Amino acid sequence: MEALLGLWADSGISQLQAGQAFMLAIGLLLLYLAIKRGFEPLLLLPIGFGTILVNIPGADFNAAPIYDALGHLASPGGILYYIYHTGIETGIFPLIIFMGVGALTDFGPLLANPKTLLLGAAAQFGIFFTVIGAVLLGTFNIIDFSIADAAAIGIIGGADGPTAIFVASKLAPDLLGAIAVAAYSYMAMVPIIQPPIMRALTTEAERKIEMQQLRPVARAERVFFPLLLLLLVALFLPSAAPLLGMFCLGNLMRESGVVDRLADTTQNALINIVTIFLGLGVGSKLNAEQFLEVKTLGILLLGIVAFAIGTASGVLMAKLMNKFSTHKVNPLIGAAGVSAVPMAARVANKVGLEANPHNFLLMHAMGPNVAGVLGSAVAAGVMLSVVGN
Amino acid sequence: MEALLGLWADSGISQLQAGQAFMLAIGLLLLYLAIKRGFEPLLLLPIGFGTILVNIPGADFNAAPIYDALGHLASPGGILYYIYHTGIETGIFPLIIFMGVGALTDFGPLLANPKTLLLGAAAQFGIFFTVIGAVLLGTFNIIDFSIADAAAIGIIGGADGPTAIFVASKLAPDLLGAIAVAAYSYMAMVPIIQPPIMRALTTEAERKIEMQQLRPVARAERVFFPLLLLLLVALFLPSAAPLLGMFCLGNLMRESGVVDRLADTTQNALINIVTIFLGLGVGSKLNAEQFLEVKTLGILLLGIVAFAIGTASGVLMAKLMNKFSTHKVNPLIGAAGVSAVPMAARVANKVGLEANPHNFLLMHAMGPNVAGVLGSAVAAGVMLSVVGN
Amino acid sequence: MEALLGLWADSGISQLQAGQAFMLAIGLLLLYLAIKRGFEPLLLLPIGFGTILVNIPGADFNAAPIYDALGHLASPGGILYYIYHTGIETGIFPLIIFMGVGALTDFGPLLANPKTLLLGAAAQFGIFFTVIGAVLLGTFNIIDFSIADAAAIGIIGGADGPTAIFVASKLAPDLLGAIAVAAYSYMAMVPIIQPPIMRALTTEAERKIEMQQLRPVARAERVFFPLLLLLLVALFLPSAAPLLGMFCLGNLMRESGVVDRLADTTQNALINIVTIFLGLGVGSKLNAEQFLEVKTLGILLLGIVAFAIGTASGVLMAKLMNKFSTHKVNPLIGAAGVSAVPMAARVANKVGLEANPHNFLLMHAMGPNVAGVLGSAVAAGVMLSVVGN
Amino acid sequence: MEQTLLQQGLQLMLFGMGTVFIFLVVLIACTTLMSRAVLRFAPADFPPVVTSNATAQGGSAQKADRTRLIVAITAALHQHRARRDK
Amino acid sequence: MEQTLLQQGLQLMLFGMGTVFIFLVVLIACTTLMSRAVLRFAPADFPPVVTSNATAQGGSAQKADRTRLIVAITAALHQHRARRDK
Amino acid sequence: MEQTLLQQGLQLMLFGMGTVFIFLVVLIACTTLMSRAVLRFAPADFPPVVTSNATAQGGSAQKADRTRLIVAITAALHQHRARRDK
Ligand code: NA
Ligand code: NA
Ligand code: NA
Repeated sequence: MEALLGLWADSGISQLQAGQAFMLAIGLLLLYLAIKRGFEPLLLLPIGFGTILVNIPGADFNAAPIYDALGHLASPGGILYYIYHTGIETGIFPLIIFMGVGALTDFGPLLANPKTLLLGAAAQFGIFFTVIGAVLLGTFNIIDFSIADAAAIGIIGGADGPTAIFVASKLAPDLLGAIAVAAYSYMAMVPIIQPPIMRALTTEAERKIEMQQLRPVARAERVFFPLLLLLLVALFLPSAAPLLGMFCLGNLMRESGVVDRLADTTQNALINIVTIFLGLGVGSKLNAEQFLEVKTLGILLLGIVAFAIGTASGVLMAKLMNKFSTHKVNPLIGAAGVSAVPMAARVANKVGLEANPHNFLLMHAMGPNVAGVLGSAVAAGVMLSVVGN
Repeated sequence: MEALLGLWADSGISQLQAGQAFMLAIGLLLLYLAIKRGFEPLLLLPIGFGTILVNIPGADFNAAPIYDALGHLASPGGILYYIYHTGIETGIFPLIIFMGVGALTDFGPLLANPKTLLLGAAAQFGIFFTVIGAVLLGTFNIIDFSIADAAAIGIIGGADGPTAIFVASKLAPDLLGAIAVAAYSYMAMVPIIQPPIMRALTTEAERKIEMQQLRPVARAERVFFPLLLLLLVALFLPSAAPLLGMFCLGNLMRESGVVDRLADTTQNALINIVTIFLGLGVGSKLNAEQFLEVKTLGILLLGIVAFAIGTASGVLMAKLMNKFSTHKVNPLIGAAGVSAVPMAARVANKVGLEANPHNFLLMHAMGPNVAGVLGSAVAAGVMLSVVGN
Repeated sequence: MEALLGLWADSGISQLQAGQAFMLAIGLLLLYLAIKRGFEPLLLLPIGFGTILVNIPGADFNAAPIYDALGHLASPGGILYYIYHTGIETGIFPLIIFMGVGALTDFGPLLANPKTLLLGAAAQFGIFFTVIGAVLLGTFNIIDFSIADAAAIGIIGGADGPTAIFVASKLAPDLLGAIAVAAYSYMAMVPIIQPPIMRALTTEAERKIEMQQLRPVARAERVFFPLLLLLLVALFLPSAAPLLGMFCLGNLMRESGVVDRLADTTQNALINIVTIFLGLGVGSKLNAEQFLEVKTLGILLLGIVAFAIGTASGVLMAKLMNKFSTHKVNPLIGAAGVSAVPMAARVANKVGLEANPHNFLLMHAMGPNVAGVLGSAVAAGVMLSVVGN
Repeated sequence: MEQTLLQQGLQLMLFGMGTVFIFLVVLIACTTLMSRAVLRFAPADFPPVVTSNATAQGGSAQKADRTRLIVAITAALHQHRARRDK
Repeated sequence: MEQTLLQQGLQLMLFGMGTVFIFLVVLIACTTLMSRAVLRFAPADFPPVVTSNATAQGGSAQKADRTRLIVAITAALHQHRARRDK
Repeated sequence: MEQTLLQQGLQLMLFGMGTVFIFLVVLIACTTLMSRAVLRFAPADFPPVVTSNATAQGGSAQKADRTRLIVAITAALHQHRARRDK
């Protein structure tokens, strides 16, 4: 009997080690994608490295600290434990990153052509379609997803890393690793995923549409925009206030022109420091128990569907807008509405140049591109308020 | 009965919402002052933004985290909760800022003319006069201030943000928001508050006094000064050691010349990061319950009195010194003793130029200006040791 | 009776104050060494300053926070308490520093001549010889060192600050202050300690040996090296994974070339911020009770023995290698194996130039120099796994 | 009566997409009004350069700084040369 | 007997202002002595430039860096022109 | 039977030095193999400059940046002068 138990334990351990070995390989794969293929290296390098660290048998990077009866620290926790629990579980790191992204975002193209916000709205359909996909997998008992899981998976379609991490850390912390990896990987793969869909849904003539040059934008407009956005969030969508509030703070620091030293630090030292630790913390969720699940396969599958549907929705919305407007938009810029800033805008530009070598869509695509960030933050707010309790 | 209760609840909520709406307006006002009027934007922009965030109904920026019976996080807190409780309640953020201020402070003018320390001492009379003012309001039951409240309000007269926040967080955390807003607003309004007082208390001839050029200061003097100050604090005033100790550390890093990379980071990335979070944390105390009190009116009133009395005391002390010294000082530089670095020194310079267009007082005013920082830190130490228990 | 008790209490206090006065002098001595003598100022300046702060009677920099029955903060702790307990007791600060050191380390010279890793291995003999020294002091009841104390003291011989602090914080927190001070002081004194030993153990002819110019190193080698190191650690030495894992992360960020903004922040703002707080936290352990012990004398004595033995072992290993290899190494570079980067490599270069003015050993000595960092991290891993439980 | 998972998902989709669209439509309206107000009341406030993607997300301020510096140096050299050639 | 609030306030004022003055007077005395000692024992240690308000609180090191750089460039151009004009 | 302190110390020394040597010998072997593989499969990947101690521990990236900038300016001036002298 004891021998059997020992055997079981052994195999249990060896099975665990097989899982860890596999996860070490996943970590190396992420590093390969980051370093050699240039897949969102700022995030995937720390995530991949964190994946390796957390799967080193016996290194205890994720160990919780142990306190004695008097409350003194008997054994300190692993560094990834501290990073995850202070920075990600609390939501602090994604929010600081979002402040930094706000400080790096130029709303000029959006302000010059605000109706492109509609493209950013339409592309969020990818999110909710994916929710339905996950729900169907759950309903038919293929994969056991709850509604909270489905919502967190859907947000991959937002193509926005901090938003996805923020939502997943609240709604489905067990799936956080897979969701973050899917989000960043597919964001990096936007140049592969999007063009076929864009070409399939547009005619050559549509892709050749040249757009009017954007009007110059006054400084005051740039200053008022984050405040306007903040007030609308405050009045109508408080559940999106953490994400969009921090985003608006970063953008206001950037545009106000009176706190340049704060904006500069936010765009550089602060966002860089937090990015490293956010990546490591996400990596700490890529452990064998939580990642080597059939759910992960489902997430990877649903994630790419989300990107595809979001791209298609953006393009179709642009075509719809052209039916009602005299100022035609090139439907390619609709694909930038998924966000994945600034990759998706560059893709729109590139596909546009293929059809018309004199047609520079980059600045036009930046409008829906940043609109997509707002759109998915709004969607995140809805999910947190509907599913979060 | 139930209908009545419901009505009461409703009105309670709507009343709360009126308060929050009012506080949102206060937040916008602070942003206006910071961005458009240039009122200490480095602090008032984050404070104003934090005010807006914390008053968004239902956004729960100040929510405390909830743990389940096993000690696991059931619901994370709001980001402003974490900022306030880790950074401000503990005193860590104001102390780090003070270290940064030390690293940015040039004691050269003070070392060239150490007797200007007396001006920095005299200007602290504004602090203690204000304490008496608050005590009188309490004694005659006009506003219910305790002695701790009075001390915290008095420190507004120190014209030094981190000192005021540090003291208020220990002695009167409920009043912290109003005290910080008063301190920074009046510091920004120094060019309006001080000149009439300065002109009223000086003759044209006094304002024309030209001062000898400051002697050059040796590097060794600059290195020894923070150490000397630290030792005097250690021996005579340990309650001021947290503030002045961190200040001296920053200044020693700056002047020692051997840790330039640390001094540089302290003056830039570190102080900038902490400034953002300090401002947000202060803003989190500007919620309707704590701010919409008659006490706030009292604080705003007493604060401006403190600045006025401090200015007057500095000027009068300079006139008194001239009675006993052959090296005359221009009494205008006494007004710089309130600190509000470097604004008050610039005001002294400007008012001096009006009387005598060839009289550049700026460097002479920097001595009392930084002396005022030391003076109010000493006053803070006294208050913390006398009232703090 | 009461009078006697009072007398005892008084003398107890005055005795304590004598200890504190002595520690204030130690703090000033450290500042003198840092500023005037240039002894590792980046660490010894904050450590010396922290020493002064923590020994100010009544300033309570080390006070623990007090919570009331409801869990609210009744009295905040001192800033050094927070720094020590969040950053050093948990191991987080030394690990972040190690990441920064990794981002600053150039493995090029090591990759061009990997057999110099043996020199870095040999020099770690200083560590373990010192362990035996400490154990003998314990065995003969001269000083009451436990095996954990002995291991923590030995690591001084690693000549690597963050490694020493990390190990001491886990194995012998009471000795942390003395160990860190000994480690950094002796690292600064490497130009005094090493040359006599190097000259005594080598002949003039050996010191004149010129080494072949190092081959250029491909970028891919630099990228693969930290990954290779990480995998070997993961497979064979998980107890060294925290230190070497973070080191490899920093180095990979540096060499991968795809996350330059993260590497830059790691090398500058992040490492600088953490260095200040690490130094202050170490200083907080230099209080009279913990430092004014006969153990400290033992640590200072054993520490210098460790450096001497390490230097000798490195030189002798180089001579041994020359017996088996056709490519002769100059045995002076063996002394650089203790690490103390980059001081020990410069010392090797200088002593080499004395013997042969055309013999530039600096780049050759950088190989064993960084190898010594790896070697002592490995030794630290062994100690933590053998003694740590 | 319990909702099925599918019902919950469909509700989330309808409510979510609805909110996203309404919110962004309101934002379009308010932004347009705000821009008009700005252009009417503060028309002189134009920046010298239109929006540039160099400063969009991902571009670092340092890079921009260096570029500006190189521009400045080039300009200085040009000016210098021009003066010399007179 | 309990002190009134006013008594507490007055005591705080007297004790506070007294401490501020005594502390800063002692600091004046020690600083003066320290400066004299420095000037006697290490007189050669003067910086090239007197204190400047550019480095006072609020001035950023980066700005100073850029200024120094521009100065360096200007100097380089001047030197160059001077050499050319010979 | 309890081990004496000295026994523990000696064991720690043997096990420790053994581990250090074995680990670093394995690292030498793997590094050498890795370098050979790299040089065989990706030989063209050499950096223009050999390792320099300027970038070793302690050197700051900012300093390097400034140096590079000064180099750039000097180069610009040289080029300019060369063109002028034609
Ligand atoms: Na999006
Ligand atoms: Na003051
Ligand atoms: Na070493």
